[in-house]
Formats: sequence, C-alpha cells, structure tokens
Amino acid sequence: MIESLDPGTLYPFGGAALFALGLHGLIRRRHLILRILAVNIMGSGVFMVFLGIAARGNAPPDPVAQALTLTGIVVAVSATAFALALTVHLARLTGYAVLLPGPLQTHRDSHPDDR
Amino acid sequence: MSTASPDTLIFATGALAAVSLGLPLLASAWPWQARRIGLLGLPLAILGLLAAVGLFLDAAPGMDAPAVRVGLGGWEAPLGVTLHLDGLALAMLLLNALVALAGSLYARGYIHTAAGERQFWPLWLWLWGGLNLLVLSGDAFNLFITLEIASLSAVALVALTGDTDAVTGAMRYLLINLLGSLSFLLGAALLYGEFGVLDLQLLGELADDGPTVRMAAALMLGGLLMKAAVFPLHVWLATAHASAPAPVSGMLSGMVVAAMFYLILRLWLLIFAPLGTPALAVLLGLLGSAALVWGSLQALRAPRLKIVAAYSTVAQMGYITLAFPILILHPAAWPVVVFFAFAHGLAKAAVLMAAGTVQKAAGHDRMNALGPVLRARGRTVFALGLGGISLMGLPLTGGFLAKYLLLEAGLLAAADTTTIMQVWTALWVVMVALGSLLATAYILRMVAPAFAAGERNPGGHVSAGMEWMPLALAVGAAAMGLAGASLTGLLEHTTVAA
Amino acid sequence: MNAALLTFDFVLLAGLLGVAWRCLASTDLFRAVVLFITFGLLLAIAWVRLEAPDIALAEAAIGAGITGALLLVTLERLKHIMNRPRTDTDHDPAPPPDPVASDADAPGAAPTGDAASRAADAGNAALSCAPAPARGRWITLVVTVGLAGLLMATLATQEHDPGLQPTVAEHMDVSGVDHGITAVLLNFRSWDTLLELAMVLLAGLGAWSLGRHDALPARPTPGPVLPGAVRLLLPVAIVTGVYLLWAGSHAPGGAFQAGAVLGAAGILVSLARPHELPDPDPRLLRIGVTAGALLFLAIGLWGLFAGPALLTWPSELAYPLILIIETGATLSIALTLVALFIGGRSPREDT
Amino acid sequence: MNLLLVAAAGFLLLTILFGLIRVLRGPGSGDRMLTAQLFGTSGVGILLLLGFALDQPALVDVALVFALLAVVAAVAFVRQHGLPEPAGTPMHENPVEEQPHDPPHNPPEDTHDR
Repeated sequence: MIESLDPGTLYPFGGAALFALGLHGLIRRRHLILRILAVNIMGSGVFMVFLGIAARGNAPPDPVAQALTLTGIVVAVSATAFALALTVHLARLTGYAVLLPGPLQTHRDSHPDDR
Repeated sequence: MSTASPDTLIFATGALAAVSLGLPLLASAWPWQARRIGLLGLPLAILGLLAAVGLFLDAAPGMDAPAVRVGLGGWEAPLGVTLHLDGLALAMLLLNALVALAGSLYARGYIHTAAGERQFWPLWLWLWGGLNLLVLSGDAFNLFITLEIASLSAVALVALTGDTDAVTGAMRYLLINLLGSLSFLLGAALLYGEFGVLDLQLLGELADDGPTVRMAAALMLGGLLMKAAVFPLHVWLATAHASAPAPVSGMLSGMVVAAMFYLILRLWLLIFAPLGTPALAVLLGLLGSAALVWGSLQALRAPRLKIVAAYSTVAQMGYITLAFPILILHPAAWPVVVFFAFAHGLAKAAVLMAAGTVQKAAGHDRMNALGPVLRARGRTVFALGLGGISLMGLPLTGGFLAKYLLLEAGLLAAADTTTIMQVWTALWVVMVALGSLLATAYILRMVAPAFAAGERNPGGHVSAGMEWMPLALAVGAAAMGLAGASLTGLLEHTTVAA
Repeated sequence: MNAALLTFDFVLLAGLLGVAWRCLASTDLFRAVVLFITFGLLLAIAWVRLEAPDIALAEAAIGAGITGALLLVTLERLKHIMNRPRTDTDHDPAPPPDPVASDADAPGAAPTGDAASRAADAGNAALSCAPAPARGRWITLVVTVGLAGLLMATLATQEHDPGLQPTVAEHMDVSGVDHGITAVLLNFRSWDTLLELAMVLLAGLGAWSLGRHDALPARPTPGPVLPGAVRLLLPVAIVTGVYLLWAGSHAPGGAFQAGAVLGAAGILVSLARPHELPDPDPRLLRIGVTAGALLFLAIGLWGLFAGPALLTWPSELAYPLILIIETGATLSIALTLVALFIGGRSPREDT
Repeated sequence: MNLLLVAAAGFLLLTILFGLIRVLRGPGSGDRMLTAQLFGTSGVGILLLLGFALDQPALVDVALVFALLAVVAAVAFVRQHGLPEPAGTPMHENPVEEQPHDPPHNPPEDTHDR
C-alpha cells in the first residue's frame, strides 16, 4: 500500500502540517520577524498543497496549478518585503520590533493637555 | 428589443478593468501628477460606470444569463480568468466609486504637502482600483491577488500618517490580512484539487455538500470574516481605522470592510449556499449579536472621536453578520446585505471624514475637549448628525431601509421554520432594535457637545472639500432611503446558484 | 527505486517540518533567519520531487538569494535601531509602558552583567527575543493540531483530478510558446500575471511611502576578496538572468526567475559598492519600476479595442509579444527588488 | 544506477540534517552562516543527482541559480559582520549619529537555547 504513495499524495499532508505550524508560530510569537517568517511558512504549506495537487496521479503535472503557485510565491515575496520594511519603520518609531498587546496611546483616556 | 449589444457590454467590462488598473499604474509611474490623474480620472470613471449601469439595465432583460462574463485573453473558463459583471458587482463598483471620489475631493485639502501627495495618491488609486478588480473578478485565485493588492495598499495608506499608533495599527492590519488571504488561498487550493476548476460559477455548478467544500468554506469565509473584522476577530480594526488619514479611514470603514462582505455574499450565493444549516445560522447570529453589543459599548466609552466611529464599524458589521443567519433561513433576503453595505458605507465614510475635519480643525479628537470646535462648525456637525441618523436607522434614511428590510426578512424567515429557530430569530430582531438604541447613544455622544452652551472656536483652517464632502456623503446615505427601489432593480440581475 | 525515493520524501518532509519548527521556536533572530534560509533550500528540493522545476528555480532565487538578503539586512537595521542610545529628541518620550515586559523583546531585558560585557553583547541582545509565553500554550496547540488534522482528512478524501492539464495541452499550439507554465502565465491566465506585477510594484511603493534612504556612499573594503568576487559573479548573474528569460518560452525559466537573478545582481553591487552609487533620477526610477506592468497593459489594450477581450492578441504574434512583455516585466521586477533592498525612496523625490 | 544516485542524494540530505546541529548551537553568527552556505553546496549536489536520477535536465539550471544566489546571502552577511560599516545605514528619515560598529561576535549564545 505504501508503495502506491506518490509524492503528489504525500506532500499535501506535509503542506497541511506546515500551514498549521506556521499558524501556531504566528499566534504564539510576538517578535515581528518571527511572525513574518511564520506567515511565509504558512504560505509554503499552501503552495505545497497546490503543487501536490498538480502532481497527483500518473499524468504529467498540471501546469495551471504550478503557474498559480509561481504567482503566489511572487505575491508572498512582495508582501514579505513590504512587511519587513514596515517592521523596520515600527522599530524606528518605538524601539521595539514587537506588537505589544493592550491599549495604544489613542485608546488611553487621559492626555496631558486635558489637565 | 434592447439597444445595447452584448459586445458593448463586454467592452465596457474590459474597459472598467483596464481603467481600474491603468489609473493607479499611471499615478505610480508619475506621482508628480498623481493628484491630477486621480481627480480627473475618478469622475470620468464614474461617468463610465454610470453608462455601464445604463447599458446593463437596458440589456439585462434580454440576456439569457444575469451576468456579463468576459474571458480575459480570449480564454473562457475554466482555462482563462473570467471577469464577472452583474447587478451585485455594479452596485459595489458604484459604492466604491462614490466613496473614493468623495474621499479624493476631501484628500485634496487634507493632504497638503507636495511630498505627502506623491506618496498618498498612487496608493489611494491602488486601493480604489484593487477593490474594483476584486469586485469584477470571477475566479478564486484571481480573487486572492486582488485581495492582496487591496490590503497592501490599505496597509500602506494606514501607515502613511507615520505616528506610532498608525504604524502599529498598520502592522496588525497587515498580519491579519496576510493570514486571511492565505486561508482564502488554501480554501481555493482544496476546491481546485477536488473539482479542477477555479472559476466561481463553474465551481458553483460542481460543488456538493462534501468534506472539501465544507473545509474550503470554513477557510475562505473564515479568512474573509477576519479581514471584515467580525467579532471576535475585530481587534485590529479600531487602531487601523482610527489612526489612518481621514479619507483613508472613510474608505476603510465605508468600502474595504463592505468589499469583504460582498465577497462572502458572492461566494455564498454561488458556491456555499447548500452548506447553510440552522447550527451555522445560530453561530453567525451569536457572533453578530456579540459584535453589535461589544462594539457599541466600546464606542460609548472610547475617548476619541475617530475611535468612537471605528468601534461603531465593529457594531455595524454585527448587523451585516446578523443578516446571514436570516438569509440561511430565507435565501431570497440576500439583497439586505447590499443595502446595509450601501447605507453603512456612505454614512460611515461621512462620519469618519467629518471626524477627520474636526480633528484637523481642533488639532486633536479627544471627546471631552471638542465642544468649542463642534459648536462653531455647523456643517461638519450636520454631516456627523445626518450620517449618524442613518446609522441609527431613523425613518427615511438608508439605514432605516436596510434595517426595515432586515426585520421584514427576519419575520418572513421566522414564518416558515421550526419553533426553536423562531425563538432565535426573535432574538436577532430584538438585537437589531437594541443595536439601534445603542447607536443612538453613541451618536448623541458625538454631536451633543455641539448643542451645549459654551465657547465657540472654529479652530484651524480646513478646506472646502473637507467641509462639504462629509455632508455630501451623509446626504447620500440619507437619500438611500428614497433611492432604494433603483438599487433593488439593479440587484435583480445577479448570478445566484440554482 | 520507489522505496528509496519514498524514504527520501519522508526524510525531506521531516526535515522541513523540523527546520520550520525550530525556526519559529527560536529565541535568536539570526538563527531563525539562517534556519529559514535552510527551509527555503529544502523547499526547493521538495518542489523538484513534485516535478515543478520552475517553482524550484523561483524558490532557489528567492529563498537562497532575495529573501535571505532582505532578512539579513532587516536584522542589521533592527540592530542599529535597538543599539542606538535613545535621546530626548526621539519620537516617543518613553518606551511603551509595558505590562508585558516579559513578553516584549526589550534590549534592556538582556542578561545583565558588567557594563563592558553588556556593550559587547549589545549587538546580539538586540537580535534575541523572548520565548513564547506559557499562557495559552495548550489552546493554540489544540487548535492548530485540530486544523492540521481536518485539513489532512479533507485531503485524504480527494480523488486524483487531472485538473486543467489536458485543457492546457489542447491549446498549447496557439499559445505562442512551448512551455506549459509560460503559456498559462503569459497567455491563458495573463491577467493573474499582470496583477502579480502590480503587486510587486505595490510592495515597492509601500516601502517608499514609509521613508527615505540616505545617500549610498562607497564602502571601502580592506581586502580584495569582496570586490573580486563581485567582479566575477556579476557578469555570470547577468548572463544567467538573460538566459532564464529566453529559456522561459520552452523550458523552466521566465520573467520572475530572471528578474530575481538580475535583482540579486543589483543587490550584490549595492552590497559591495566599491564606488559611491549615484542616486538615480527618481523620475526614471518610478517609470522603471512601473514600465513592466504599463507595457503589459498597453499591449493588452489592443485586444480590448480589436476584440474579443482585454489581453487578447493574434496567435501568430503571440511569441514576440510574450517576449516583449517578459523582458519589460523582468527589468521592472529586478529594479523593484533592488529598491526594496536599499530601503526607502530616493531623497530627491521629495524636492 | 539510478538507485545509487537517489541514495547519494539521500545521503547528502542527511548531512544537511546533521549539519543543522551547528545552526542550532552556533555558537557564533559566523558558524551559522557558514553552515547555511555549506547546505547550499549540498543542495546543489542533491539537485544535480536528482536531475540525473529522475531525468530532468532542467534541474541543472536550478542548481546553477542556487550556486549563484547563495553568494548573495553570504555577501550580505560578510558585509555586515566582517567589515566596518560607514555611517548612515539606509532608510533613516534623519541621519543617525555615527556609532562604532559592533565587534565580532562570539559571545556564548547558548544561554538562549533550551
């Protein structure tokens, strides 16, 4: 039975695991670099599912699914590059590259000018 | 006998897509003239859009399908990417164009440094164009790219203010958007694996009630609900919407959130409607109710004007979520969602832009110190109030029409269902009433200082566009109550899976 | 043979998951980045196993080159920012009052010691980060493991659908090229590719909107190794980029891969910088990053007016048109990637 | 013959997985980066072996691009860690004050490991 496992059937399971693993990292870690890496790992999981679907069975691989993956990778790289630039920008403003939970300045009630 | 030939409509659809991409591209290539490109291009785009609506309404009764479908590159689905233009899409394009035009005229006064304009205008046109392309797209993968274009430009616009809150809000917004998009893409991948097509209409014909469709629905709709800031995935909204530049806040609350609901509705109508079960209806109803109450309470205690308006978006999105359980029980009620999106979009854009005007004039937007400026700026207070009245749903406004339709659909849904579901439906109807009451409270909180006695001080200078555009949007929101019939006429011609 | 390949697959998948896990669990950012680069390498091998050499090519260009360089330069910038002595003229009067100090990666929270060793550690302290908090650990674990299980169960029910492969094969003769993926990207689904170019452009615009970069002064190097390596690599990279662009019509390759390789060449130059780099004219730069998409749309407009739809062209002209579009796209992508690496917009744009 | 090639590729893969120990433990950034570079070399080997084993000549191109672009990360690393950086890192709205660059790294980072 295990002999009949072709990569197209096997890898999507790995893709699903990568997606979940990335999601776990995205939720649990606070540092933005790690969160961006987590999103990228999630994306790789999705691409693995797509490419697995493309390669299933004995027919030649499906060029449409492969082309979609290529487009998806480019979109992911663009988003990553922008996210990194935004991280640096945020760090320059706050001195931290983490998203602090809790209220932000605009949500606080008091303001020096009010007194 | 219709006068518009199918070719004209196909041309119009392609031209809408080309303009939605071409204007932002030109503005990006030549940001030194981007403001001019936007202020010339957007009105022309609206004229073209109105012409397309006319053509469409003229030709629609004679068409064998309720949508214009254009296979780009000359390739029909499933091989190519299809643009899908129907009544629903046209309605959303109109909303987008109206909010974007008002925002542009507003931004003309709001963004006043040359360097700021060069960064703002290309991104602003990308947001408008990206949303247009999203609405026009009829292909699951193509939707993923348009979602990313719209979110990336929105995030960059939020960060443009440059203060800590704005950049923090932008970062949260970006992460939630990326998560939502990836979830959507994984759902699309599963659908492609099962059915071998990506075109939404073809998927609708093939889809069954199997595990793939269920999982894909959970991933795609879950991702979109996250982007639409539905409770409990709403935490990012207030920061992002409140700290963005005012025209951007208007566009985000008025149109971007609505576009996510548009997409949920579109997917629901075409593919996922067979999945609707009472259990799902109860879940969505509870989420909507929770958003309504929680968002309103936050709006009641938020310290700043723009944050009040942003939390009000969370609450109003609760209303739209409440419409979904009703349309699970009573499928013909779906136009309610569009009415809500329209009424809320115009009214909320008006309120946020008016809040931006107040903020600019006063130099801040802390609720407890805005009295003097509000008392001196009647036009802006009128826009705040009129937009607010539509949000509350007082008779004759667009908000009233939307809520009336929602209640009517709720009662119709209750008529032909089980006793337990009748109880739930009754609860949702009560929630709609309660939500209006809470909305009244936070709207009054915004405008009440204007009517108290005290010092008057108009504050800093604001441009004419910043005074008149919120008012125009608010009047539009109110007038929706009268123009509802024509919207219904347009929505009749929408692709709905059999 | 089959069993050997299957073993290979299992080891590779286990390696991928392990590397990803350690990467995300890392408390040291530099280690996380190196693990991520390794992850990209393993991913490229996985794509090869899935018979997707095009994607492996893209992954090699991105994972090994572009993303790695972007991540490393970002770490460097973060380190500079966090080691900067904070003065009163800084934007924030005080660091955010953090009720979550254990959660925040404050550089000051680094191991304490005497001042001298702290200064020596400063560079690394800025790149270390707190481990994930214990609170909520189990809920997240249950949710994500449950999601993975559901996804796998769904995948297990799916039949082997041939997808659109037969349809693509049927239409290859009119596509203008001999390589399936290029036919899909530049002809059958060219709208996706046009929007993808828009997305790359938008990332550049977004990064530019955040701030300006400084002048790019020459960076003296103490030894001959770096300039020598760059002098050797640069021509090879350019030739490879052009080759990939040309190969795309009949073999794995294409605009994005070529653009990434050329972009990497640009990044090399900007890294080595034996001479001061002139700040390019911002007007030319703006047109350069947009040109690919603009050209694509302009050619596509022909179909809008001549019929039947946007982005249509006669099949006998398909090959030259696709080559023109790909060339434009390659140059714009390469330029945007270099701009993203350098950082903000040109200071001259604001004058 | 093919079996041998696949086995060799599998062996190289295992060497990468063993090499991960150096990435995880460091101790210095240089050790980690150098290991990643060696992975790149093994990766090129794996790609070439698989290319012959599976009869996919296009993998030679992939290997070429890999070999070429792995250098970029290395140069980016060397540039920042091995050489003095002049003032003015990019992307500063306001030029920051000049500061001494961080010294070479080899402090014990194991304290951060579990």
